[in-house]
Amino acid sequence: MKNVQSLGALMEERGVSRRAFLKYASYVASLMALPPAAAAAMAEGLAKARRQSVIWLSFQECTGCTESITRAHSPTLENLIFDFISLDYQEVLMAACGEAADAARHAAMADNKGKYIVVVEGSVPTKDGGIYSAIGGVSNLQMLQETVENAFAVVAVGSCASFGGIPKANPNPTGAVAISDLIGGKPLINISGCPPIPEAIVGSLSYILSFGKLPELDHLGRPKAFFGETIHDRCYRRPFYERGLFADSFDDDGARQGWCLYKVGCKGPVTYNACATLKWNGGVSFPIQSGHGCLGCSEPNFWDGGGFYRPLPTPLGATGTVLAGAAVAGAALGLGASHLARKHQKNYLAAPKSEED
Amino acid sequence: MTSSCANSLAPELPAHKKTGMAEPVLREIHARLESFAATGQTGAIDLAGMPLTRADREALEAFLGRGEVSATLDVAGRSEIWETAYSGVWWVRHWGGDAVASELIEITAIPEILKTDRTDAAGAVKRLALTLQQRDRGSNGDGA
Amino acid sequence: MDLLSFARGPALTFAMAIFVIGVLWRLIGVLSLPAWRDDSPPRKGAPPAWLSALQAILGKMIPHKTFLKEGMFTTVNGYVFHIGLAICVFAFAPHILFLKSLFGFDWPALPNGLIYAAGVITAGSLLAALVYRLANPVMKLISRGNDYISWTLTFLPVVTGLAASSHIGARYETLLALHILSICVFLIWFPFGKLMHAFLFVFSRGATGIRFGRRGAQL
Amino acid sequence: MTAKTTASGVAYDMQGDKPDLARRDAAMQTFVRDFAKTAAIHMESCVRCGMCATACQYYVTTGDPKYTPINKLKPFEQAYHRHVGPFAPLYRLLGLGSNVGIEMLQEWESLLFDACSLCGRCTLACPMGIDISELIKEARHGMYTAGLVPDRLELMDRTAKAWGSPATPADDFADIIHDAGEENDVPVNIDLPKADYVITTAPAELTEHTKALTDIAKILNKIGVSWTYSTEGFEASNIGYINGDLDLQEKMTRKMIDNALQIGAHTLILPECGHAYGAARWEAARWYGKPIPLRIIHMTEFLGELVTTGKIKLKPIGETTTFHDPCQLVRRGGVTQAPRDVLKALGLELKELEDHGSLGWCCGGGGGVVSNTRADPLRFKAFELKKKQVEDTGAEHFVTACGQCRITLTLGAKKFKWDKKVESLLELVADHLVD
Repeated sequence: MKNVQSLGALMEERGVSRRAFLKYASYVASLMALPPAAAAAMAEGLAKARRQSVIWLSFQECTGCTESITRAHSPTLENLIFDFISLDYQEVLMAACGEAADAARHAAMADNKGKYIVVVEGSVPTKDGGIYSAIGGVSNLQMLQETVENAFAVVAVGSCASFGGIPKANPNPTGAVAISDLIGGKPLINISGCPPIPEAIVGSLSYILSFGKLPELDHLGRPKAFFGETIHDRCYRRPFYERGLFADSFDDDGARQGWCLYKVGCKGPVTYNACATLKWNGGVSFPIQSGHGCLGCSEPNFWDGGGFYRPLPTPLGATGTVLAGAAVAGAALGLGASHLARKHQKNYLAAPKSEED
Repeated sequence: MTSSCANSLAPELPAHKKTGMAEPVLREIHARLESFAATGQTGAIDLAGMPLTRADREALEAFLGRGEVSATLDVAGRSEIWETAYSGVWWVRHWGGDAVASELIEITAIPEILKTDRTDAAGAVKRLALTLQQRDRGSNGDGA
Repeated sequence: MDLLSFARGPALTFAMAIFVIGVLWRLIGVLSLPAWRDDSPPRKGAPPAWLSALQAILGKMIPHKTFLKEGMFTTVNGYVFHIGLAICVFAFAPHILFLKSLFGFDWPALPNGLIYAAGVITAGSLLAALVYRLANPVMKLISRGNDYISWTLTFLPVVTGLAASSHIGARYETLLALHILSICVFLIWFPFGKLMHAFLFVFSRGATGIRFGRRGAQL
Repeated sequence: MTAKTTASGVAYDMQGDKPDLARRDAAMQTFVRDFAKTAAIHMESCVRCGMCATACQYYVTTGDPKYTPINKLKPFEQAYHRHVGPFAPLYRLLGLGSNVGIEMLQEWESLLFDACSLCGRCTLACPMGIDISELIKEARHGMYTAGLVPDRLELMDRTAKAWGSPATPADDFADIIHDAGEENDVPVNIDLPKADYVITTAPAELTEHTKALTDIAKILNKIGVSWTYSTEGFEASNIGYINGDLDLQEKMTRKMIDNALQIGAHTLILPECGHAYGAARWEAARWYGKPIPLRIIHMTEFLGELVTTGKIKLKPIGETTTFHDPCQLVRRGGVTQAPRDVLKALGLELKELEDHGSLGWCCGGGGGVVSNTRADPLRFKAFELKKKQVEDTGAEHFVTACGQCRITLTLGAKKFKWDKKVESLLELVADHLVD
């Protein structure tokens, strides 16, 4: 058993002091907006924790989520996570392949029964027995169920795993579903986004490591620390929204002035994520800062929201034809009603049906 | 389209502009320092949690000034820690690579991270003993 | 499907369809009834019917001074919430986008601060109207279920709109969905209750305008 | 005929011996028949704002909310929604808006007849432009067929049917004219086979104001036109119009017009009577069924024409006066300027009432209210409004142009021991003709 030592002891062997834990904890606490005092407890928890076995499953996905977490921008800090966890199975990163890789997964599951964390990237096809995505002849569905069975917790990374994402978008040919639909009552964290913000993955995993429990989640299973506020609420262009200053196209004066992108389809008001505060690429920018509206990628069904450039207040669906039909129906009913009224007037005059009061 | 994609076209709340948010931070520091002086209750303020611009931080830093103690840590990247001109008010800046990863103001006798953990000390005891043993064995050998 | 997509999608489409059906049903149902023919010779110098109708439609905007002695509150408060509603509905950027998606053209919006203020004033004015309706013996006597339903369905979009814009009570997308759903109920009720006066006032005033205009009488 | 009270203590009269249900159905039938486009639009449009109450003299002077004009239409409104409105099938299917009951009709009788003079002030107050007064007139049709009108009005109705006038048998008409001619020493024409002008009368002239009969004769003689009174069609006050008796309204209309056409008149002059103007000038063509090849004008219009065209000259009086605008003539008839022209020609300085012209308060007795003794208390209440406004002007004269208004106001003055004489515009003109 290789995971018996505490992380503290493990790091000490490498000549890294407890100060590293404190610094890391201070960083994560700041990310997750925990009170600074929580950093000490977190550091303490981390130092005492065993090295966490993590099994990373990749299903119907694009590997963007893996790309996101491996491109950390505070490498000295964020990369510590790879010291704190034992990434026992990760198809993109692991050296082993084929049966050896699969053996590693099974070994990790056996060694850490009930303790390992399953990270899932991608959604799972369920149509036709789940044949649309398989690894070594094992369907994603089978692999998920088998791996999750004795896991401590599941972390769905990215919108595909969290909500079904693009594979689940209309017409969803593979019958893709979110991980939450397949794992019964297993503790689950959804870290949505396409891709998710790396700090959100790191922060959430660290929290579990330190405190041995899941962070506080919203109603969609997302950590409130990262998904507690909308893009719109924290957007630096918000004052323009309030003043009614909008870009009407991507190439007009409003766009050049950096005005609010609401009219060109920004989904910021209904999208919960930390892009506006943590930003991307080490705080360089985020979509709105780069001149494009938020796509709402961390929300369920974002791909079917009626179009990225369709302003939020516009109705979804083909209203034009429906309303034309309604107009014809209304006119017909109106003419019918007046015809009926005249007929009724005549009949009623001929012989009023004595009605009850 | 390509030309209008440049970042420079999208202005941000100018980093050089003061928002006045440094003021409430100073009030909080004062309140916490008062309570530390009176009861020994320590506290910390995470500057990342405040909507401060770069100018705000610079103003805050300049206002608090530098005191007698400063330290540089080389752990998981670099960290800078100094006591400000106000005793008991410490500025803690952690770097993660080239960027500031977190920045705190601690109101305490000495920031926790500067103290040596006894577990580390225990490890050091072993390492020191081992080193001494190796040295003594070596010098003995030399002497033999 | 989440609540917001339901509200923006099927609910809104359904509500708008009912609105269109109901409005045309009621308007055409009434306007296609046969009219009495008026063969009385018009007074010499009487304006043409269309002008009489137009004069009545516009002239009736301002009540005669003598009716304000007792009708001041009704008139002023009525103006306040009608103008307030008009500002909220037609001058708020998101609403303009909604209307643009239906009609294909837009117009400049007012700053949100003004809209919020108008919304608060409108809500207050509507509450005052309700209190007046419940407290004034005349209003109480002549009020029907229709009036209270119409009041509620007008008030709800205002308060859900204010709640959504100020994030009070629930998550924004939930509030927004509730706001849209309240509009849906409003639209569905609109043609069947007194809210329909928004269309009917033209015909109602116009008809009396034509009758009075022919006689050379002042409306 | 029986005078009764409803369970809630409201007095009502009832004619005939139809069972309750038949009575109710008769009312509903007539309500339903009356709805055409304009009435339907108006029934759809009420927003229940209560502004009409502020316009109604019976509400304003009593403060009783049941006198709110739109409330007087409740049974009519229920009939509309149940049988005519665009959603009527839904109403019947879902049992919405219960059918009108006999008790309701009984209770509403006094609201429709005692507490409404059809003055139409509410129409001007309605922000939706609903012609409430017209609707009340239509609702009276159903009440009449149900046999639910005040006995006094029904009596007038029967009299008019029997005599051709509610005031006097047609047989006596010629005598009344001759007597008046002798008494006032004015040559009169009656039953000439041909004439250009036919003069009609209202009950007021045939009973209390007989001098009016010779006043117009004097003026017509003066301008030298061919004119006549006519036994066959003298009655212009259309009691059917007021009572809701459409058969009578049509009959009276046809009789008067056919007679005038037979005489070959080009102009029919209506007496100083408000409702006569509404019935003959604006509604006659509807009952006549086609445009009427005859000029129908009100006495006041006629006088106005004579003074503005200079056909008559008047001796100036040189005092101040105020003018009571008869509702049917001014507010609902459009004759606002003519009486003012005549007053000016009489050299009277007009001191307008606070509410005048189309906004003037009703005398309180129109629409049959003055004939309906049951309504006396309400009528006298309403009179106080007018009295105050007249006193506020400080004018020496108090003139009007409607015999019914004159009677109502005189009764009011008597009741309150107010020594103000209500004068007739026609009489003033006749008395001040320059020879």
